[in-house]
Amino acid sequence: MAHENSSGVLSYARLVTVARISNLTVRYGNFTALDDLSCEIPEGCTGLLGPNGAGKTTLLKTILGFVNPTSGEGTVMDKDIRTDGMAIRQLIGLMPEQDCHIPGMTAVGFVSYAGELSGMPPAEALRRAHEVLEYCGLGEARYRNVETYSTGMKQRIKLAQALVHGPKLLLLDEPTNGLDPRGREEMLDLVRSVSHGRGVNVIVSSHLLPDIERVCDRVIVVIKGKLRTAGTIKDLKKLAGQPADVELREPNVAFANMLMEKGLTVTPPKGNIYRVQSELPPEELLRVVQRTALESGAQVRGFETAVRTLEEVFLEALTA
Amino acid sequence: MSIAPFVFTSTLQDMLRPKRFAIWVIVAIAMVVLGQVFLRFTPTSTATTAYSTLSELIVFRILALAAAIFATGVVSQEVEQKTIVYLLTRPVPRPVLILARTLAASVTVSIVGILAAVGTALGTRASFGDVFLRDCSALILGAFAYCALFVLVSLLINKSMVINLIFAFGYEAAVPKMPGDIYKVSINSYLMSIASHPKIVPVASDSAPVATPGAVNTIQPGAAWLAMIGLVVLCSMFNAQWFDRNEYVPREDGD
Amino acid sequence: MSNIKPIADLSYRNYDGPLKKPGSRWWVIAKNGIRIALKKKALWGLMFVSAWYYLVMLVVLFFVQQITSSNPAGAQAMKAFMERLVWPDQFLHGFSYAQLPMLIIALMLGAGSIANDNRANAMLVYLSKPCDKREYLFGKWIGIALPILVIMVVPTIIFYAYGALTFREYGFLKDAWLLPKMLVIIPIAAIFHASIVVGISSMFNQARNASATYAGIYFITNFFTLLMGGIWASSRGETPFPVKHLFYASIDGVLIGACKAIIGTKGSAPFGIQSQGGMSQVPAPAVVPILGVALLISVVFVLIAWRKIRAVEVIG
Amino acid sequence: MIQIENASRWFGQVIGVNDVTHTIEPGVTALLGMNGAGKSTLLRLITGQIQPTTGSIKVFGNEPFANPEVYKRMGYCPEIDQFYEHKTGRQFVNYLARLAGMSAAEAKTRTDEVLHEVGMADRADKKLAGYSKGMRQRIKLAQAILHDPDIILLDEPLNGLDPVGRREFMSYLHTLAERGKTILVSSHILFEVEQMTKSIMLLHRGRLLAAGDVSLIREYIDKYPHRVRIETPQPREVAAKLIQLPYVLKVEFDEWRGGIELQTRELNQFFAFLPTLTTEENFTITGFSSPDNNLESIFHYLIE
Repeated sequence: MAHENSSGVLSYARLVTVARISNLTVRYGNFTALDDLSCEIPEGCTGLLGPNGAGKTTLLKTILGFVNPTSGEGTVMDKDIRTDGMAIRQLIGLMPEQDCHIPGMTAVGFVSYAGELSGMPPAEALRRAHEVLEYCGLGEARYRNVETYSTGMKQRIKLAQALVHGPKLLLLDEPTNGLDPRGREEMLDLVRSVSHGRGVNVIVSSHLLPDIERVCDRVIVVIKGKLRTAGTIKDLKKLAGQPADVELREPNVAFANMLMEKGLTVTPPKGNIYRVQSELPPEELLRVVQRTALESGAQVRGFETAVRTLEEVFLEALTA
Repeated sequence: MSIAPFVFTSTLQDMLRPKRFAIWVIVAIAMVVLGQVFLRFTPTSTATTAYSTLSELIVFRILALAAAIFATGVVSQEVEQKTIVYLLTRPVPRPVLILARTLAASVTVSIVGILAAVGTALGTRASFGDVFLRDCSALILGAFAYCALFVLVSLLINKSMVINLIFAFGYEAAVPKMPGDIYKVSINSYLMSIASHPKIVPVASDSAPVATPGAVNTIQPGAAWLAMIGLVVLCSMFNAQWFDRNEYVPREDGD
Repeated sequence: MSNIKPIADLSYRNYDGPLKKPGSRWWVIAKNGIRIALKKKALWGLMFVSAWYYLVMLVVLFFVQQITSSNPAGAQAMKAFMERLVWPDQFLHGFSYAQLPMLIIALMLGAGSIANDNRANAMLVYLSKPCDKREYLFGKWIGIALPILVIMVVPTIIFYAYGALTFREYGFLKDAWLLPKMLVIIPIAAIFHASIVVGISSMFNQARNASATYAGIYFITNFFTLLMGGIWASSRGETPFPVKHLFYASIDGVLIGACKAIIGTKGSAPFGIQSQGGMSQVPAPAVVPILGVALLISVVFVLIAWRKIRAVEVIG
Repeated sequence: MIQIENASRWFGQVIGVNDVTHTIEPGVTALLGMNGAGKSTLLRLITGQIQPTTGSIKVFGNEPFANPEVYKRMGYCPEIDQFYEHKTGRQFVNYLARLAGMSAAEAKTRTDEVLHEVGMADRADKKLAGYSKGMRQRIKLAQAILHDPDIILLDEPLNGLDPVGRREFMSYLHTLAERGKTILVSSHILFEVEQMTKSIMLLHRGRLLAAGDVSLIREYIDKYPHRVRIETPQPREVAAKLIQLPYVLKVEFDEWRGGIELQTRELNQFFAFLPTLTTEENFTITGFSSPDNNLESIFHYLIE
């Protein structure tokens, strides 16, 4: 990953694994939050999935160096989570789930204050605060008191304060919570642009699986304090046999029957979408499908290689 | 209104829950200690005068303080922690809601006041006789009057706690001591008339500018009763009407 | 030299600029606390109110001097007045009468310091940065203690300068250590207020509740002090031993007691008024115990704040 | 069930809801809109927490403001996340059950029932202060359905629920709708709204921009150009062919993913034509889809 350092010389960071956690167990009293969990988080954008209470929050806390593990160990960017919390937090930006701001401050004041808390000199902090607020799309509103902000703006300012000190790892906890569709799209674009090609690694924890799908390359699924699944989204979504989904204008029984007569496997439709399985390459299959449609008086409105949704992947991991 | 008793008892339970109420028990115990100390160091005073002094100086202040605190629990605290939504969207008529809750606050404050009075009486070894009983009736009446008034303030003003505290500590402490007939516009004067404490050893003081000798309280106890009951009734009627007609929605940002 | 492009890339870039080492963050926090405090206009008003005794004394002394110097017959009266005036006691009064305004200033500066952070989840911002609990608490504390210190020290020094320049022949400099002594007690008062208010603030998530609690403690203990003073005065100072000590068992009392003990006076009536044994003349307590009590209370409240701020519970 | 007639509400000079007229019938209706579009204000008007400045709102023919008769038959799940934190979930629900006028015994059985229905029966005896966001949502839902109301208003009920919880919630919503309840749900998550209902109300800057069945609205906005994506290894050839069609307005090449994206005014005619490309002219096409064909794009068309 190439990025320019302050002297303008290109340098190549050899960071391949952002965080490595091995056999980590965290207990609070009788409650085991993480149970002998091992995982490796490579660079790029990783989605962290799991039902409520699965230990996602504890994992984030662990990465921040807040938790004293009962056993096991972990490193974040080659720093030990048990002893090097401060150094780790210097490299991490956290965007928490809850609203958080410092009362009585403007957005610029707040973000530059956050920068100063991370050790930036005041002048640099202020300059950088303006820059980061620009990225986060807070235009003139940056001179307003944060307390008067709407939900969407509060989300942006949370991201801005997490980015101000130029973290190498960004932890985003439910970044799109409470955002309206446009706000969500902008937030996801922003996260994606920051995490791809800018040397910032991102871990996103979210219940909204389509969001994860949009920004992340990989996911890890934590259930009951254990790692259940990990891998790239592309691989996880693949379906055996690569069937195709055919969308018709309206459901048509004859169409399905005729396809089956031609020796194709058709699963019962969901609404007006038929899943068709065959040995043919996609373009050939399409020809067959379209001919059949013409014969049966159906109109094909969509034809795509079928995949599982991330939700199906997740639910499967949950019941496995 | 069959729901009113439940609103009353549940609010009362909430206000009297041990964690919240412990502090007032501690205050009452402190009054026992204070009574002992006072008695030991003012050999000239009798049990009754000692009790009266402490009651007038401290117990009635505690009453006003408790009223300021518990009265905010009736409405404004609910608005602030936004839980008012749950109360307002139940099939409970709003006048019933506020009157039953105010009643619960008044009862709680009465209990706090009487507890402090009992502590004082125990500490000063005063008898639980006439003076004490008169005090109790004044405390109960005072609790109702303060609560009704403070609830009214909290309905009208957003951050009412400060105003109520200033009223309880500043106004109620200063006005009864003012010359002329001004003292008649403070609740404390009427309560003192009902309590009719025996003459009290004046506490000499040269560092508290407000501690002037004070006017002679000429309010008749009967008139005081009428005035206080009138105040409670008027305030409550107003509260019920006002609360029924106005919106109590927590401000939310973003929408 | 090389990679200057006609159009700059203004999309996200990393920050690679200088970073300060941990250990200096407390000052950032303190500075911010002070900055927010200075925005409150009421604070400036309170600064004058807190110095009211010194201001009134300055005016009184100035006019007494003007009138008597232009009218030789008044010189005798002036002499009598000056003889009645105990100089160290003027500082004691200045200090004592500043306590109530100081309480309000402490509340304005400090009641919300941690409580507001609790309410707004700001702890998340602080503790997810390379900034630990120690620096957070110390920064908040300094941000309250320092302004209080300045607000109390400035009028004291002005009054001292006026006195030292004008009233040397009336024995103003009799105690050469008076100013250093005041400069010892004022920081103690600042520490005391700042510690208590930080501790109380950490227990709440609304500044108002913290204010009410501290004000409640202040006034209730002050009633107690008033009562003890009344007992002491009405018995003409002959009450048994504990009363004159219990007199100091309040927020004001501890500080006034400490001030009396350090500058070595038992006090007198204000403005040089003649008085025989009022409440203002309760004898001073011993230095070590009263300072011990003041510091112990400060430490207890700081410890409360320390326990209330929890990094682990910050998320989730 | 709910009749809104020319209702407007403003706060000082800020307008929350502007001249909304609509009747909400039994079944699930989704309330959509950007942040600040007035959704919560509308829900508060219907729940009678606030009064309309002008116009009127009738619930079962009654004005809802401070009207116990209305609350007897209405359940409301507010957006706020505040509770009596020192109470347990069970105590909280039980308290509200009593306030709804149930006797102690009745409240107890009903509390157990709803806690079971929202899947909180095993965790209800912990203090609310320790609840996660998902548990809080479940408790809020429990209190909304407690007294078996005929109208249920839900403000962002899915916020903070995990995917499993969302699924359960949506299927539960369907059973409620089947029992003839009137349900109004506000939500931002459009793909979930799609799974919940076909009937929407879209608010924009306080105005009611669209209301009714999604498919009707979609037909209505058919005059807008539709996008179609075509996956093909011969993008330029396919494009050259398609650009000749009179109803194709624009063709773009997708450099990043390959393939082409075009806009057409006549979706029907376009898809009727498309098979000729593969069956008669022998172009290689591996897939095609209309990315607009969802609620999200309708939403965007309408508010932009």
